[in-house]
Amino acid sequence: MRRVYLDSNATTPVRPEVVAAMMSVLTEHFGNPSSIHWFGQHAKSMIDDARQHVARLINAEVSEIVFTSGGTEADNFAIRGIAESQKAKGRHIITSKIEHHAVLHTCQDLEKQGYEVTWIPVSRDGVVDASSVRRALRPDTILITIMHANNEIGTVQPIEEIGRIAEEADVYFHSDGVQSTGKIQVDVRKLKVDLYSISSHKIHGPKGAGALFVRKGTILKPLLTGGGHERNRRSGTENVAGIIGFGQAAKMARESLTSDMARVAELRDLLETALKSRIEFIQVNGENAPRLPNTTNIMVDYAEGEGLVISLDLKGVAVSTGSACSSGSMEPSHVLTAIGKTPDEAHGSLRLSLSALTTREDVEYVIEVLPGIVERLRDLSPYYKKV
Amino acid sequence: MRRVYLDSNATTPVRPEVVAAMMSVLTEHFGNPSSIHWFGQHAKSMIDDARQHVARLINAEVSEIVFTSGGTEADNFAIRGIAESQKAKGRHIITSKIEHHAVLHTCQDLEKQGYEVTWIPVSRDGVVDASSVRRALRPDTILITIMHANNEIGTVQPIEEIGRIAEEADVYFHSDGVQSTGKIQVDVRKLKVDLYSISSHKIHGPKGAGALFVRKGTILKPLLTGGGHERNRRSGTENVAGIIGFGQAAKMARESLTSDMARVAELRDLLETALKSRIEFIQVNGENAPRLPNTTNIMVDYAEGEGLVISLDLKGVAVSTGSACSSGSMEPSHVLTAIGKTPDEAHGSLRLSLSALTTREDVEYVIEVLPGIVERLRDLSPYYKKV
Amino acid sequence: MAYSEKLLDYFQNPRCVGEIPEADAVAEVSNPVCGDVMKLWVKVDGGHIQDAKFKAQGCSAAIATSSFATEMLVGMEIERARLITKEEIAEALGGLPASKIHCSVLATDAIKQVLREFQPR
Amino acid sequence: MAYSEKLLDYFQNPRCVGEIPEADAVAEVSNPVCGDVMKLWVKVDGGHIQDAKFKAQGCSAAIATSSFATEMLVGMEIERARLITKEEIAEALGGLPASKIHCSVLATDAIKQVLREFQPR
Ligand SMILES: Cc1ncc(COP(=O)(O)O)c(C=O)c1O
Ligand SMILES: Cc1ncc(COP(=O)(O)O)c(C=O)c1O
Repeated sequence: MRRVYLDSNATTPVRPEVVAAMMSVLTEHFGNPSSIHWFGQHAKSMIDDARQHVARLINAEVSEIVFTSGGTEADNFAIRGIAESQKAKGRHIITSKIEHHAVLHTCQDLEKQGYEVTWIPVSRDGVVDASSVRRALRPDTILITIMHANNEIGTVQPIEEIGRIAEEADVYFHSDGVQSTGKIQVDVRKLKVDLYSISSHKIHGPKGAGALFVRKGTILKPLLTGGGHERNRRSGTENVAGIIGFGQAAKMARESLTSDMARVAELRDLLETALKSRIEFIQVNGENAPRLPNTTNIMVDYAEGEGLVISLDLKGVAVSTGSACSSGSMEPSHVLTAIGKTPDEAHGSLRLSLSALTTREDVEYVIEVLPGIVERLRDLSPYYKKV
Repeated sequence: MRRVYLDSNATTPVRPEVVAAMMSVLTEHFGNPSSIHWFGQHAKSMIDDARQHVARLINAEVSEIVFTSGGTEADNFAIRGIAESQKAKGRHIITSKIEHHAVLHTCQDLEKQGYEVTWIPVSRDGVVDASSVRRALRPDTILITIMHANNEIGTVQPIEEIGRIAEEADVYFHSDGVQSTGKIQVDVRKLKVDLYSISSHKIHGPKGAGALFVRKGTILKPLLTGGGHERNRRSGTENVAGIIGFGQAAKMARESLTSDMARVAELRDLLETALKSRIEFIQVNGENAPRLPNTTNIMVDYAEGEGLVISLDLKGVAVSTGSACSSGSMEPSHVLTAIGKTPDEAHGSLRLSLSALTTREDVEYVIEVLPGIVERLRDLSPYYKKV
Repeated sequence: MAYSEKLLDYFQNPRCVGEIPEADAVAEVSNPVCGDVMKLWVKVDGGHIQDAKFKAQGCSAAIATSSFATEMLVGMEIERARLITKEEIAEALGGLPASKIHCSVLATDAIKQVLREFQPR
Repeated sequence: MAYSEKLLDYFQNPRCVGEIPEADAVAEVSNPVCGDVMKLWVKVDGGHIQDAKFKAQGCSAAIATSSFATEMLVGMEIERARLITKEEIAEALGGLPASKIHCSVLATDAIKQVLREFQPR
């Protein structure tokens, strides 16, 4: 069966060059970077290289990159780390209503521990208004955490503006950059973030590696204590193969970002335009907002998302409905609810997300098969009347 | 140059079969296990298999295995998780003086947060007396955490006995099994532990994967919150390649444990006997205690550990002095101090640790080169007088 | 895939789809949590269900279980139909993932309601 | 390897090892933290150090820096020897990892003490 993968916001295929780099670690350079002998020192120097690649991707300094086990750990580390280190100063946190679960559930957990969280709403197009962040500031605010790009609908938030507000107010600012990194230009200096989360597997690297950018001077309590790895910021024997793969992926993402994403945007636009013209009663979520070049989230009336995903899957096409992480749950997506959709509407959403490895043929195949699938499901619906 | 690796307690070479299993994930089965389409479900089923292999290695049920990013995270998760979930009951923790830094520094961190920690001493041979654990129990004790086997000197602790004491007292019992697993038989039912940490890279799997055994019914606050992975115990997209490698390594460790370790013990004994007969003024630490079959830790008078390690390294032999994690630090090993060594003595320690992949030739090479190295360094010492 | 072949077949090729214009009873039920909807039409002849048809909007499990349950009804004694359980449906379709068990409730709810319609007890 | 070739050479093939039985001054210093020890013997002739020898027990960096510093001393004016710094030694050996900087202090401490021995100021 032909297989088409359009679920790149969930995870991406690993680039062959990344696999090759990891291979050399797994077969030869297996040393523990903490060991002072040749095996260890060689592994250490490979990690140093990888750190440089990751730092350059977001314009950080190498000493500001702390490797983690992924985006979720980076988010937890940033938020819990500041909450702990700043609790003498205050216990108020500002975040948005459309954060990934790694931020959302962590903030909710802190609420249970006595922190106060202000949940900033978003526009119908899925964008936070920076001035509402400013208005939410209080003397006891210790952290603003607002994602750079949303994983479900791809909307890009005004991070630079919020960064200026945070700087003026002298409040730590974290941004979850898991979806933005590798898809749009990221410059942590320009964004004025103090903390920025990245995940390897969203940029054609392996799962299980990620990083937190920690601006020099940021006071952050470690989440994992032990051997004092990562300059005492994150203990635990380094996932050397994963980090080396992540480094290679970061290098390649930086080198080809502009050209890759121009092509991806073109394919995404082709897909969106074709689907809109071939299927009636659909809407694109976040259509009028600044969006990632690779993501389209459509709402299909008179059909249900999971049914669409399974039907597409049976034709070899991988996409998702709502966020990948909550696939086990029946609750409507909190992101779609936040942009004003009813639960019914939210249940009919479909996310198609492309990557640098997506081809025109992939997109054309989906354009070919999806209208028939929607038609079939709608014919089963008691509410749908052909016009 | 001939390269001999005798630093297996720091990390182990990855078995070729493990690399092959990981390859198939990295090249083909890159799906996100949370995705409901084919790519995701295939990855999910591979993780289920790996979980079974890890569970069988320690006689756990599959639902009791929570994958983590390694041993350090497993230790932090167990200790911080119980500390948080039980704090209404009490804030007293019992541990030993010879724990790995992942436990030691985590307990010290909890001390700063208002928990009280009793540090149980060990005998001159490096073993905890179970009855001193019993005596340390208090009505507000919420956790006992005592490692199964020590990473530096290889001594095995009376976990089964402590397990009975913990059960009687109805106190949660965690054991750091990172060094024991794969080297001696581990049966979490027999040991009566509630929590048990394992790390993939110590059993010929990749770095960046580990597991915490969490006995059914154990109330443990998650360390990482987010998408609710691992039955809500540990959020974060799974390190699929790492976990699959870990599973393969666990499978192989279980299948050949008895025969591998009999051979390893023989080689270790050969090494120890030969070194003792060829080098004067050396002692084996923990010699009279139950010990791991693969570890020997010797104290070399009139020489310093790092000098020995570097000298061996220049001859292609990788070993370590003290714990790999503290190689940056100048402090004498807390383990050697705990067994009554002076700082001077502790600085002359050398750890040689074998694995299933160690050959007789490896050991013979070390027996050949080490005496000359010791001799050379002693000739430089102002204190050494030839007898 | 977490679903059985049989379930996927009923999702892909659902039996008994449609409406019965002169039905003896019609029921419409929905699941408030996930928003799935099922509408069920039956024609009754004596103590038997002579014909049954359904329409549904929902996930693959909801559509498959609705179709399967409707097909079961055709020709069935009413007394037997009252006894249909969600477990019976789920098992006949080769089992359901834990998170999808509630989908089969949609069909049993519809059956209960449709029977109540024309013969209240 | 975190060490330079040159440092490793001085560790592997240390120069000026030994004792000077009729030394003009002897110093013995140790590092209380890491336990490294160095003993230094010098023979002085007028304002010059005529000969110097050392023994040391310690890590590779301690041995290499001790040897290198002792070698520097031979033939050196005493006034110049007073000016030797740990940075000078570390740099000449191609740099030291941050955690090993303290090792070069051992040699400068020994030099300071040995000079004080026979010509206190
Ligand atoms: C916006 C966002 N943040 C965080 C994460 C979590 O990262 P990871 O999958 O590496 O745990 C994801 C991915 O699921 C994401 O899309
Ligand atoms: C006894 C012990 N516990 C915990 C750890 C930490 O495990 P990891 O290296 O997977 O972080 C180690 C290894 O360094 C160890 O030897």
